[in-house]
Amino acid sequence: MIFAVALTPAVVVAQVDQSPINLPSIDYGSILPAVVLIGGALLLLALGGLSRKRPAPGTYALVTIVTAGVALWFSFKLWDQVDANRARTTIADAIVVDGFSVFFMVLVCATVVLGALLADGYLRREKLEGPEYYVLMLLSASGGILMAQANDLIVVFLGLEILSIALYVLAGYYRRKPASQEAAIKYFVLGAFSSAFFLYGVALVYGATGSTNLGDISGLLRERPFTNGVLLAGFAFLLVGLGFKVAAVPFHMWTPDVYQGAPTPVTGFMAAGAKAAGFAALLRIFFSTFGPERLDWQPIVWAMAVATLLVGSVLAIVQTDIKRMLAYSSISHAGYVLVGLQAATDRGVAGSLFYLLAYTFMVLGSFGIVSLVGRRGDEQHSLDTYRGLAARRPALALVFTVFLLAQAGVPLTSGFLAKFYVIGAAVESHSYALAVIAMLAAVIAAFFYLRVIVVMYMSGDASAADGAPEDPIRVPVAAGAALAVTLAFTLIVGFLPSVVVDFARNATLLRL
Amino acid sequence: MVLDAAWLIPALPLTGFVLLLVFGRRLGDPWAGWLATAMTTAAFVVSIVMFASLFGRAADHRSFTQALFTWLPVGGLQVKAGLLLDPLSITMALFITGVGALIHLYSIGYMRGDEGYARFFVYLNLFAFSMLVLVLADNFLFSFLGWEGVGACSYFLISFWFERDTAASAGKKAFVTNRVGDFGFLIAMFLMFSALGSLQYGVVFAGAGVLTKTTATAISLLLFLGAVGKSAQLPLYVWLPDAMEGPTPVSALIHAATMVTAGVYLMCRVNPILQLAPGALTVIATVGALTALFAATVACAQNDIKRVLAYSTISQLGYMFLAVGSGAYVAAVFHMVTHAFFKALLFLGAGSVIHGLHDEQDMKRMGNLRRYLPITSATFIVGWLAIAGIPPFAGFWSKDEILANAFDTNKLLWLIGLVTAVLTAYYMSRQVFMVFYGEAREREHGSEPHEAPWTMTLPLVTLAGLSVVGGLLNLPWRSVETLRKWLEPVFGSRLHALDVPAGTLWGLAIGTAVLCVAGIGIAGAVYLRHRIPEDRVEPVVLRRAWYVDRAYAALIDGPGRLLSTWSAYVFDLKVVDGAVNGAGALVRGAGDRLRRVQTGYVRNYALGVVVGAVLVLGWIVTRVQLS
Amino acid sequence: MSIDAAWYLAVGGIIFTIGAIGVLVRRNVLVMFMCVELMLNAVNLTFVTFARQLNDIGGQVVVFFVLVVAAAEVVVGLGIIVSIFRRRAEATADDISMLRG
Amino acid sequence: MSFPYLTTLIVLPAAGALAVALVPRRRPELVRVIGLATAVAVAALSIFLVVKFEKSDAGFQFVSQHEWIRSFGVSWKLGVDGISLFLIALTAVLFPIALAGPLVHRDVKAYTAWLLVLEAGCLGVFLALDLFLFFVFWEVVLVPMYFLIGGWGYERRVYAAVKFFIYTMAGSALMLVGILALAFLHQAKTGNLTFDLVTLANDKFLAASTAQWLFLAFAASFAIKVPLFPLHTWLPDAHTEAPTAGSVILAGVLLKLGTYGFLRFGLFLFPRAAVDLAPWFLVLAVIGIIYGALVATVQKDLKRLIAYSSVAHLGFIVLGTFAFTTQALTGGVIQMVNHGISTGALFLLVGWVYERRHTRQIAELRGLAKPAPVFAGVFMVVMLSSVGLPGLNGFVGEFLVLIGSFVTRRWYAVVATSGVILAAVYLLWAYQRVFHGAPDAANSAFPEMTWRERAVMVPLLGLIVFLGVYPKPVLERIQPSVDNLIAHVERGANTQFREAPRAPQVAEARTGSRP
Repeated sequence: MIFAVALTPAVVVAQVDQSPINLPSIDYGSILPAVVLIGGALLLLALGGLSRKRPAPGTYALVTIVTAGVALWFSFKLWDQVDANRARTTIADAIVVDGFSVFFMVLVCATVVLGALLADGYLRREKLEGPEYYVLMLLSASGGILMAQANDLIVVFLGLEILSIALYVLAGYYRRKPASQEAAIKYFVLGAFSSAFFLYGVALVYGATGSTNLGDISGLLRERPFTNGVLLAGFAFLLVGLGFKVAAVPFHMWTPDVYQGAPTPVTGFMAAGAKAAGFAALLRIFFSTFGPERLDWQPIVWAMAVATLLVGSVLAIVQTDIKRMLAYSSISHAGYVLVGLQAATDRGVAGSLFYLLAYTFMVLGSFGIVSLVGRRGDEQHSLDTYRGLAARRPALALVFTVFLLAQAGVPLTSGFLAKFYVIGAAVESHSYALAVIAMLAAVIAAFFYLRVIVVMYMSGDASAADGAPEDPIRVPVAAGAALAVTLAFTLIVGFLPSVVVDFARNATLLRL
Repeated sequence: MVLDAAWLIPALPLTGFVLLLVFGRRLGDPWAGWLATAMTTAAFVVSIVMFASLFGRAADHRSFTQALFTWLPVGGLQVKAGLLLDPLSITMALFITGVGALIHLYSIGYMRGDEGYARFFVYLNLFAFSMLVLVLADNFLFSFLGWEGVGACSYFLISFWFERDTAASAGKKAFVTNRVGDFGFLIAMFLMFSALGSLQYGVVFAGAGVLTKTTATAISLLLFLGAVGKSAQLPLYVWLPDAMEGPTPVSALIHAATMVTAGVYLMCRVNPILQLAPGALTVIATVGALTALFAATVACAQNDIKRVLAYSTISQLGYMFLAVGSGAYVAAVFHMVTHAFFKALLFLGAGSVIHGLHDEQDMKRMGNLRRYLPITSATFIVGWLAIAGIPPFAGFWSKDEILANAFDTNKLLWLIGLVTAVLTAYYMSRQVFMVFYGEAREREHGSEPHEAPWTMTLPLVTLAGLSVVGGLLNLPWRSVETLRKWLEPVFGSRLHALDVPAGTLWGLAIGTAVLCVAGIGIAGAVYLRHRIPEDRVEPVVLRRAWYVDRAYAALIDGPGRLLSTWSAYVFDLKVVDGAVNGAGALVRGAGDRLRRVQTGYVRNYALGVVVGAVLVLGWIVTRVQLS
Repeated sequence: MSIDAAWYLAVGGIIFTIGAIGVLVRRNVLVMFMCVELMLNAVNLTFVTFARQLNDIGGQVVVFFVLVVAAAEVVVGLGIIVSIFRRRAEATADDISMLRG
Repeated sequence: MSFPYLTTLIVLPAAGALAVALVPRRRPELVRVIGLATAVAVAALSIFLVVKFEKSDAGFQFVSQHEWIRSFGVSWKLGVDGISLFLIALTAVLFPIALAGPLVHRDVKAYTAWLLVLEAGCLGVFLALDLFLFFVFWEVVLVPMYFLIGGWGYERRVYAAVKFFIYTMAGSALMLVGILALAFLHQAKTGNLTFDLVTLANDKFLAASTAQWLFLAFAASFAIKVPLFPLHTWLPDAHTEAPTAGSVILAGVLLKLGTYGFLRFGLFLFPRAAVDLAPWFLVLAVIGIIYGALVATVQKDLKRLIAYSSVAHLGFIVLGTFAFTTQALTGGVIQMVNHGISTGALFLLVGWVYERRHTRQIAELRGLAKPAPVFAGVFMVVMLSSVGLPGLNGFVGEFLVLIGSFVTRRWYAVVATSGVILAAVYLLWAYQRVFHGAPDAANSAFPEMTWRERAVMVPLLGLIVFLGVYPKPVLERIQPSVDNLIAHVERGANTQFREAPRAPQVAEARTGSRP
């Protein structure tokens, strides 16, 4: 069991020169969500492997959703605990249970639910049924949660790998499609490459501080912040590793290819879940742990944020493949989250969290629609496919429009508040230049979101390029539900955000 | 009390306007005309009543203001729609409504059968209303309302036959040129407000004392600019000759009798301010004199029966400004009134000629018409003698008074005035001889010229009568200077008091009259006896009106259009908008360039990662050294 | 004789760099993958060295995890690579570049 | 608490839009009815507000405030004062006209819905008293207008729509940063985070330079909306390509958002900065007046011509705004209303010309007054009001602005006045080319104004005349708030603006004996 493994190093670290070895009490309650997800994964494997006749269609998806639902429920339980009696670390300080980690549990679990809903119809349409997809999704989700909960760089590393390895496979899940394979191989090679950097970073930090435990490290730094070359180099490599996961420029180059090549629901899951997990680790390590050293890393993050914002939006403008375009746009979104981090204030981090939450729903919705419009073969992703969509499928076009406008940051959508939040944080911490650049990036970004809308609504000839009538766009119930949820979230939070805003704020404040 | 009904004077034509606007088409020809005429006549009657009751008062109580409603109340600026009845304004109102009524009557016949019949009288009544507001208003802004109103009406009426491009452009030209003058009027009002805090005639004139000489001069000259536009003086006269594109009654009413005299009225009205600006007075006198001469010279070489009269109007208006400039306000008003009589008469006569000849306007194609148009020619000849300054006709007296004052204030300007007088006699005689005497010229349409209906001849006769006796208004004997006594309260001490021995005055008067007769003689020699070939005395430069129009086209119109075109199609599109689109193109270009980095090769992506790592490490190194 | 720990770190760094460069310059996917493994082992070396320096067992234990993870990666990675090369006979990493821009 | 009139004012059209969206596509007539009914109801409500408005009260009235996003210190706060009152009325009156005037045949449902959303947005901007709320509406307005231009516009509609959206969004991007900076700086000083306009309204707590930067951040966005001289190029494109209703609303309402922003936020929030930077905006305004007129003169397309005339007219408003005198500011406000009416009417008429002749090219039109005298007459009246003929509404605003700014900004006013001449030039010339002359075959068949069209024009003409002859009821409601604003600016910038001397209002005393 992975998490069982996960504990031991911490044990050792915690109890050097002490015999006899007495294992720490393992507080399963604190890691229940992850446990549940993995349990669900195993259950699915068993189901797939043991049941002789293949189960009714949608069973796997159902199991996944139930699992994720349960995990979600447990996460909220944990939230109540945290709310009641502060944050705490357990299992020999290897795991934290604080608002911050719970926030990401919720986020990841929600992603799984929606991901499953979207995947179900897709897999059937593409004749890819089978438990593996869901198993992998659940596992990588558990990895993500682990990253959010980790209080030890090694645990972070493990979580990272669990998350990634599953995703490598998912990216290549559409075996028949060369693009999918290419995505898998690229993601895999580069992923491994970057995690090597991350690991090297861990090593250097370990060397400099004598511990991989975030709590110890921050304690150490808090009493005497020191700029020792090794430590800083450690930062640098950690930043590279995590920057890769969150697709920050210049570690972003894999993103467009992989997002484009991978099966669309997978892309959605990657864009939402993986990014969130990456940021969970990034925020915790840099904001909480290396907080005292912020003067050393803030400028780097500043530069990364600017580069990410601009490169993301500018490159998106020239794309003609919608998936690729959304990939670039997700890069520039990462830029905004970085803006929050750069502020390095509670408001900043809260902003980042809120942004991630809002973004998750927008992006899942968007890719959900893309996967529907992609039709059989998941091929129809050129902008032309969307020509006159409004005429043929007004509802679908309208929903997509909402998601696009939300991503552009138009008010009365969650996207606007997210931008408002992070920009506010930047302004509050007097980094006006960054704020202005971010807003201008938003303007550039708006341009290509509008382009899609133009194609859907204003390039008249609905008949032209009308995706072959014998192959119309079908919206399965599950996917429809997913879209409804994401849409509702985007709009409701856009108008009455207080609940979610407070969620993000408390998550930040109830941080260890 | 009677005067409280003053508001009726403008209200009646306004009512007419509204009624015609709504029912005009249904009333149609001729009832629409009769309604309009009735309204103006009624206004005339009311004016008489007002005049009577004002006359009934003691000389220094002959002023009455009536506030109708508050128009623009903003902070210190409190503009009311109010009327001011005093000798000056009521005099104006009288001859405006009087002459106006006659011309309305005339139009009933003249416009018969025109498809725009009702529309014509709509405009006419609107004009009457605006003109009355102009003269009766008790503050500058309300006056300005009328001022612009008459401008608009003249625009409508000049381009009344809008299907003729010339008419359309003439209307536009009139409006725009007037706007140039209005610019002056507006700035003048701004100055007065920011200096005195009010636009009320009473308040402004009462407080005028505090104005510095410069301000007073500025205000005067700016107002004069307005007057120059409205009264067609140099250099803004250019619109008036073209304005002849309008129906002839319009030319008579607006471009001879009433509207064009608004400038003179304004100058008389603001005499308290002019008094503080002697420099301005000189300018006014000079401009007036020069205009008079200039227009007279041009009139000598025109062949269009109406254009001659148009230039003559300009010239006569010049006289009035000469008078104003010399401080002889009464003389100005006097000439304004008499001129209204005989010039309206001349225009209407010309109109009936044109009417009789089926819209023939070229005098070269006329001649010996007195055989066919007895009444018209008779009345026209009266008008001719009046304008030519032959005693005892009205023109003689008013012109003489102006010249006398000019002689007293500025000899040079007096000389110009004298020359103009002679020229006037000359070109008017030329016109009369060409049109009514000599031998009949060839006419393509054989039909005999016919005399006009009574609705047209009655006004002619009436006006002819007035042109004969008009002089009685202000005979140059202290005891009978009626008009002067009447207007005294308005001008008071600011009126220029002649101190020229009576003998000299007689000499001047007689001398002028003799010279005018001489002018007629020369004209006779050329156009009756043909002693001198006509084209010798009609040089092209005069026929082309000293090429002023062409100069305007070259100096203002051309460059202006060039500038506009440049800013619209070069600057705006290429530069301003170019920058905007350029920004977009820039981003797109950057995208295309960055795209090449995304080669699709794994190793390049890995390189990206490494480069990033190196950069970050580089930064780290600097930090380490720092610490 | 004793060698200063710094040397071990240096060696680790060098090997890591070699691995990284390998990924950058080699075309063969398998070789690239091996280079990644090389990097991971360089990291292991570093860990061990630090562990020695700090005289803390934790660093050494980490190595095991890394090895496990590496193993897992190998499995998955090879799986993917195989599934690709089942359809393409010979292929270098650069041939896998249909997605770009 | 009293009935939430203002909230209703915003909710009503939004609800209407929703209702329209629920009507089945194949019932366009029903859609039209609902849409028009809603718009008329809103108009009625706005009129009711004008009547109920307490004219002596310079402050905000009908204020309704509810907490919205606590942790941002954002609240749903609406209010009306003399400055916004008539802009609201204008908006509420123009929309039914825009709905009823031009006939749209394609996808009536979406069209109507978007228009109603647009109305809600515009009203929101004029009503909002919370910077956040204001910004929300400010941005929301873009979306429906974008769809209207892009969906129902003419040849280059997509280009125009995108240009409009991006250009204005670029401006508001800066404004958002400005808003946030202001709020947080205020928080740093006072400790409580709020976006409440009134609370933030004085830049005493800001360093002079900071205040100026913030002011510029706001101004950037307003200047684009107005539009001020170098930032105007989106306007002609948007105006020309937009459907008639779009143009009417663009000219009538949207441009006012910018000038209104200057008054309500620029001057109110940063009095000192506004005074310090006034010269720059005055220069731009005056350039705009002249430049707009010059460029308008040689336009070939009627709509483009009117668009550029708007640039000129809006210049007057900005001039008035930065002259800081009662007359100028009051004039500016009423000029906003008047320009909305006149230019709105002009676009409506041009739209009808296009419906008849399918061209807006001046060169292709000629002598229309012959076949359609009434049409020509109406056009003439509207044009003269736009030229600023006394007695019609256009004059009131222009005159007040000029006479007011002359007191404090003499030479700017003089130059601006020359713009009055140019206005006559381009409009009369255009009128002559379109309506005068002898019509050729294509134009002699030009249909006369229909009764529906007359019915639509009547209210506009009525307003044009009424506001020209008797603007008192409007002025006396605007002035208190304007005086209030000026006093506020004077306090903030601790200066004293020059005023024209108060003359004794006893004209009669001297001129006349009134028994």
